Amino acid sequence: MEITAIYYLVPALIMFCCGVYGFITRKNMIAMLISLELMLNAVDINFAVFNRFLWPGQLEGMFFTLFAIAIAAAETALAIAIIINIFRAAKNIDVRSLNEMKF
Amino acid sequence: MFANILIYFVVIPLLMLAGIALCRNVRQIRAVAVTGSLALIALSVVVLLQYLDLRAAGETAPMLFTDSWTWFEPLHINLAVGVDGISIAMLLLSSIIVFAGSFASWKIDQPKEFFLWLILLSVGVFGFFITVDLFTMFMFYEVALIPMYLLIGVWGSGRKNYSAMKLTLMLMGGSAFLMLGLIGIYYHSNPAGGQLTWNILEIASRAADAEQCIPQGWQMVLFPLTFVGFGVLGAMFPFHTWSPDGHASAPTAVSMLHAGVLMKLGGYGCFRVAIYLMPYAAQELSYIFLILTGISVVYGAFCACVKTDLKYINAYSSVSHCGLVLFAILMLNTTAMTGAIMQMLSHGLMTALFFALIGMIYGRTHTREITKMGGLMQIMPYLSVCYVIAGMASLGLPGLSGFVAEMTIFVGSFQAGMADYLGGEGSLRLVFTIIACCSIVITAVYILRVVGKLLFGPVQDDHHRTLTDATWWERLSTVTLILCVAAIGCFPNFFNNLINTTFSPAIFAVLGM
Amino acid sequence: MDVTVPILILAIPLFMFLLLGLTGMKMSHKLAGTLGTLGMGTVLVLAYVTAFTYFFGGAPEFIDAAGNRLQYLVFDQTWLAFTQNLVIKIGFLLDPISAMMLVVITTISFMVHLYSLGYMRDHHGVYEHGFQRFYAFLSLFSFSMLGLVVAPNIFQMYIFWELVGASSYLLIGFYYRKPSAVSASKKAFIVTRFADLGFLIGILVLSYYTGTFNFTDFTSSAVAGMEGVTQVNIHTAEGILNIFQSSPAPMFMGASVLTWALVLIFMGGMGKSAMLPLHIWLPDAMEGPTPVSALIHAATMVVAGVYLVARLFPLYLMEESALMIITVVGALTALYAAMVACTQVDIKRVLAFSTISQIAFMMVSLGVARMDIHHGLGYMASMFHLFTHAMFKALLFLGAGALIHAIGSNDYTDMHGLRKYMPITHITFLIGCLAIAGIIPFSGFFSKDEILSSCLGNSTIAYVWMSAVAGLTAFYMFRLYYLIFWWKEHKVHEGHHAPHDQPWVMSLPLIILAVISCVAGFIPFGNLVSWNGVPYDFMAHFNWSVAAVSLVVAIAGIALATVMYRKENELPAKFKNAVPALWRWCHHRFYWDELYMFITHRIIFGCICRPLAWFDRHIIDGTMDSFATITNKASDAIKPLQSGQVQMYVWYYLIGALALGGITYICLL
Amino acid sequence: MESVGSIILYLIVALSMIVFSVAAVTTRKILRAATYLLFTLFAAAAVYFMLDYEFLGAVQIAVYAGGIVVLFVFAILLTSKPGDNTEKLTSKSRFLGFVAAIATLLIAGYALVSRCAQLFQPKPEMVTPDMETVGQTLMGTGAGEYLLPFEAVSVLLLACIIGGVVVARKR
Repeated sequence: MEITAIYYLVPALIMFCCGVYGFITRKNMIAMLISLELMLNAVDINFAVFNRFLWPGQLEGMFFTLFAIAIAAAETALAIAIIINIFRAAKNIDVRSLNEMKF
Repeated sequence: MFANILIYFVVIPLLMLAGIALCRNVRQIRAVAVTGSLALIALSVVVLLQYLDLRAAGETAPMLFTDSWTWFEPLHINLAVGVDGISIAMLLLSSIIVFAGSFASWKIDQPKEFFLWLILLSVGVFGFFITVDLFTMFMFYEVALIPMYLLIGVWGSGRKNYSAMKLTLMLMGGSAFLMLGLIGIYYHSNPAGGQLTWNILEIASRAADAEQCIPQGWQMVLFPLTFVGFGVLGAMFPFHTWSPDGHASAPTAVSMLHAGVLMKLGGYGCFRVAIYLMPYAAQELSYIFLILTGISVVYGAFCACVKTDLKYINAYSSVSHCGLVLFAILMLNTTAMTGAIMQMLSHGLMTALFFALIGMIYGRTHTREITKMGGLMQIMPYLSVCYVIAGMASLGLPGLSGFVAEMTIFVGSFQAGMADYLGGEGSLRLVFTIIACCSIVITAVYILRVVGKLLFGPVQDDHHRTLTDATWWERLSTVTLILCVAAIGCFPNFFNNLINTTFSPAIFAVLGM
Repeated sequence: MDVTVPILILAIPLFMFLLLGLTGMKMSHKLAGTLGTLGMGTVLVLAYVTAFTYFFGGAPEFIDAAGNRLQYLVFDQTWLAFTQNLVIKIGFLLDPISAMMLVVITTISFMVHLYSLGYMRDHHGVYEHGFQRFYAFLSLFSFSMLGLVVAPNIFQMYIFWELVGASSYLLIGFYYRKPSAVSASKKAFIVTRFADLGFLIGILVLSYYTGTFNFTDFTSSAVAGMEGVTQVNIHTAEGILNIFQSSPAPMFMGASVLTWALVLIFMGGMGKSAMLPLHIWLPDAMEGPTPVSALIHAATMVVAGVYLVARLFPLYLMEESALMIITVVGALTALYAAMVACTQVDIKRVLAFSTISQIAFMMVSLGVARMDIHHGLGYMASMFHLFTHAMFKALLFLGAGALIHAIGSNDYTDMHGLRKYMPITHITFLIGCLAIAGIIPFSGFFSKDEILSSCLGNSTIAYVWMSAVAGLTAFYMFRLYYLIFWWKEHKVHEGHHAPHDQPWVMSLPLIILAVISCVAGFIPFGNLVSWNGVPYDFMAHFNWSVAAVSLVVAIAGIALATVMYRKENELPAKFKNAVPALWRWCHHRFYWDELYMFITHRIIFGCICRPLAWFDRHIIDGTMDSFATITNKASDAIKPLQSGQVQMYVWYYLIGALALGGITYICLL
Repeated sequence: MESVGSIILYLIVALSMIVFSVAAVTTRKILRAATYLLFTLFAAAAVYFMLDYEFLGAVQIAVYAGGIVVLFVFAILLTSKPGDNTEKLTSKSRFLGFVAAIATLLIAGYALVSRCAQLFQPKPEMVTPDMETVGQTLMGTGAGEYLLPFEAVSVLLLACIIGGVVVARKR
């Protein structure tokens, strides 16, 4: 059995779908953030896989992943700061209670 | 740049803006406003005299004092200026009304902000009348429009938010059409393949040439766009409804400036852009707008007959009178067009007078319902006499401006109508001329109705008996306007010559006149 | 001729108007009144000098070698140039009728100025409120009327026509606190404005075809060698007719365009001269002060319509159908007004209707005049009647004013038997009545006789009809006379002074006018005024049979009035009960006012204005508002999409992304 | 043909990735979700190693597993009491989430299937990028080199630090 690109892509896709599912269903903001990370990782994997299998001589996919990780880290840090701030103000982190910014 | 005299029409108001911004009390603000508007009057008189001198010296260019400074090179946008008799008449009118308007708003709340916006508005107005570059013209047009929203919305009365919004949105809607039209004109300004231009004079100089004018197919598209665009501001039926509400809510000086000058921007624009640049389409399509404007003449008058709010009555009468302006422009006949410009002048002055008086009466009685007032002649004779004079001017009493303007329009329109009729080209013009003539009767009805109810008869409300007559600044404001109305009415030929020498023969060659 | 005098004739009243109007409030009443009267007196002298120079000076520009009167343009300044040819000029045309009108206007106006010095104050000598304003308006009116009659072109006439309308409006509404005066002034202005619409359109038609506004271009030809001098020439009018007939569309709706133009112009005259059906404003105009009624609504302004037709008379001669219309309108109006005058209670209204009727006489006289009937006698008769009528009607009105001033009421029911209390008024009023009734040798006899002769020349029907009206005139005037001065003894009410004659400023005009009414008939009018300037000796053509018949008719009318009204008796009541319907219709002026009220209020206001205003507010404005409403609604509808719920946004994003993906794939397939 | 070991390794990695990611979004205990996420991240790191991107795998473990998850845990501990369950999902929201996931799966799955031929190519040979290559590429300015994004990311991180401080600061 040859492990080809599809073998990596399918789990990544499932992971991504889990992320979608989680992001839509969960109301807890940290849980949503976790789902978000799942989606990000799924995409990262795709980048790496495509790079490795289709253009093995180059490093674009890898570096994209690298930067994505860095940005994800920054984003998560900031998001968590915001969440904690919200928690201070609203005493919970339910996303439904945060619709003050509509319209 | 500052060697050209015309630029000062924009510079002076800008200086006034700066001056008012630096003022610290209402006294200084008044001083700046009055000095500035006096300077503007002086400037327009100087321009008028120089213009007459140059014309007398045999200057035959369509516009004088022309100059042009590049503003945005890639799109050939210039600040191009130039005036002819019509623009000078309009400049005179504007400066007089700004002057009278500053006196009419002597006691306004928050004077600093008010005057800042008011002067900004007049920057737009003056800029509009001096430029001959379509883009710059449009820019000044917008500059004149926007302060209106704030002036009505902040200093107005009644349903001011609604009215301000309505007025601004409708005029903005009009200027959307207008902008499309202007851009269209720009892109077809030189079908022969030369450099595109926004300059009215350049485009107009080619308008008589079938090869080089704006292509006829495009004229048929662009003419309605520009005419409707300016027509909205000129209160053309059915786009006039901003006018009653807007005027009813606006503070006195704004009503004066708006009805007196801003509505003239519409008529002036219709003439200067729509007809001047696209004479072919003007001839082909005039019948549509002739019907609309003909309707607005009688329609406005009929509506004014049953209104009971003074400002509404006057706003509808403005619809009627401004309809007459556009109506006469569409006759495409020198006499009628001269009449249209005279009507602009005349209506500008007398409607400003009306609104000033209404503002003064409203400031005392706190009502504008004619049913709640009566016998004001006994209480405030000065204001009442002025009101009667304004009314007489409006219904066309000889010796006041309304008569000469209307008669010029009727004579010109009738000539155009008969020429059509006898030439077998249908009797539309003739019929609508006669319908428009009927407006003189209806005008008399509503003017006398108001005068009778408001000024004559017994005093309706005993609280009014203690009211005072006009103060000195109010007297100054009204006297200025009355003098101008009478000047036009008594010496019309001066204005007539000033205006009708400027109708370009080249354009009328296209129209077969 | 020097232009100073004509300019002064126009300028002095205008200056007085401005002076009194602007500074009157600062002046004392007496000063203002005196100034006004002096100003008018100066104008009177100047006008007399001008007229005298014109008629009797014998200068070559006024009268040619054959004795024909010429028209002389004293000055002519461009006022407004519409086109090369269509130019409104302000000028001064001196010809027989304008010279005659100068005399009439200044005389009556001066009398009224003088008279008002007494009239416009109460019994204690306190001046009425707005006395200065009154004199200012009188001056304005005099200016406008003088400008009207000397107009050398039709547009100047229209300008001053409007100005007299406005000054009449101001003077009728002089007592502006009285609602009835306000509505009367409004009515007068609007009705005449409506008529002026016709006038204006008529001017436009006429000037379009002929390319000129000048009267002399319509009717006269230039006299060689003298600038500004013209003579009435029927061939010029024929030339105008030719212009119309050779135009591409000489007919319009079955009548020739020239007829249309002339009838439309006549419509303006109908409005000003209160011809049926535009007469309704004149009786109401009596709300104004009585001197004003005498000046404007009896002697001068209301004859402007007659004057207008006379000005264009050669053109009217070209279109007999237009003259026919004038005759019919005039005849109907004469009878109508005379019938109504028989039943009115308010003495000023009786006089108003009598004015309408007499002006109708003048109109008929113009209508029946032809070149071949006694050389256009009707024209001369009309002008003659205009002249005499102005004098005796002003006399009657001023007399009525004296009565009203003394009694404090307009109704004859409050008067009765005044002949002993007010002898001067009595005598002068009687002279006025005799003059209007047409008793020899008072002036009305002569002018009315000319009119009737002219009618006879045209058609018997017109003659009989007008004679009957003349008889009716004698009847209602003497009815009025007897009811005021006889009928029964006057009862002096408790606390009232006995009525007495007026101060000399009021009596003097009465006496002067009475004298004029006595002698004016002997003026050789035909030598002075005729339609084409050719002198016409009417004494040589005097038709004694017509004169005798009219005298008999007049005496019959007077006799009937004497029988019915000299002493208090039952005859009037019996008569009234015999023909109740007729009496009621006459008393209510044939319900014309009600008809007009119905048309204006129900139809124009109710069925046009209000629906239009509603339409504007709800349909037009509603449409405009609905754009805003639709935008608002749409934004409200999509607003919940921005719920602030992040997960909803994810949904939208997801759906959008998936849809985009799907579409991409479909497109790639 | 792969070695059996690598196949087994792959199976373990793939299975743990699927299982833990499903678990991470379905568990009602938020701390557990974070833990499952950690495992998923490890699995992803393993994938990188299997693809010969060792540096990437190391970064994944260091940054994600070492940094982010710790942040998560801190946040969870700060915002919820131990033993707290998150709310129970309604069937409607679960259904909706399911639909969304399935729709994504279908569309993306279809994309995969339609490009099957390419995706079944065997793994080509590749020299594992050594640290020097990575470093050069990251610091170079030529084509296919990433100094500018690198600097941009560093600015971003700085901004993020400041932002985090500002946002979380006690007022």
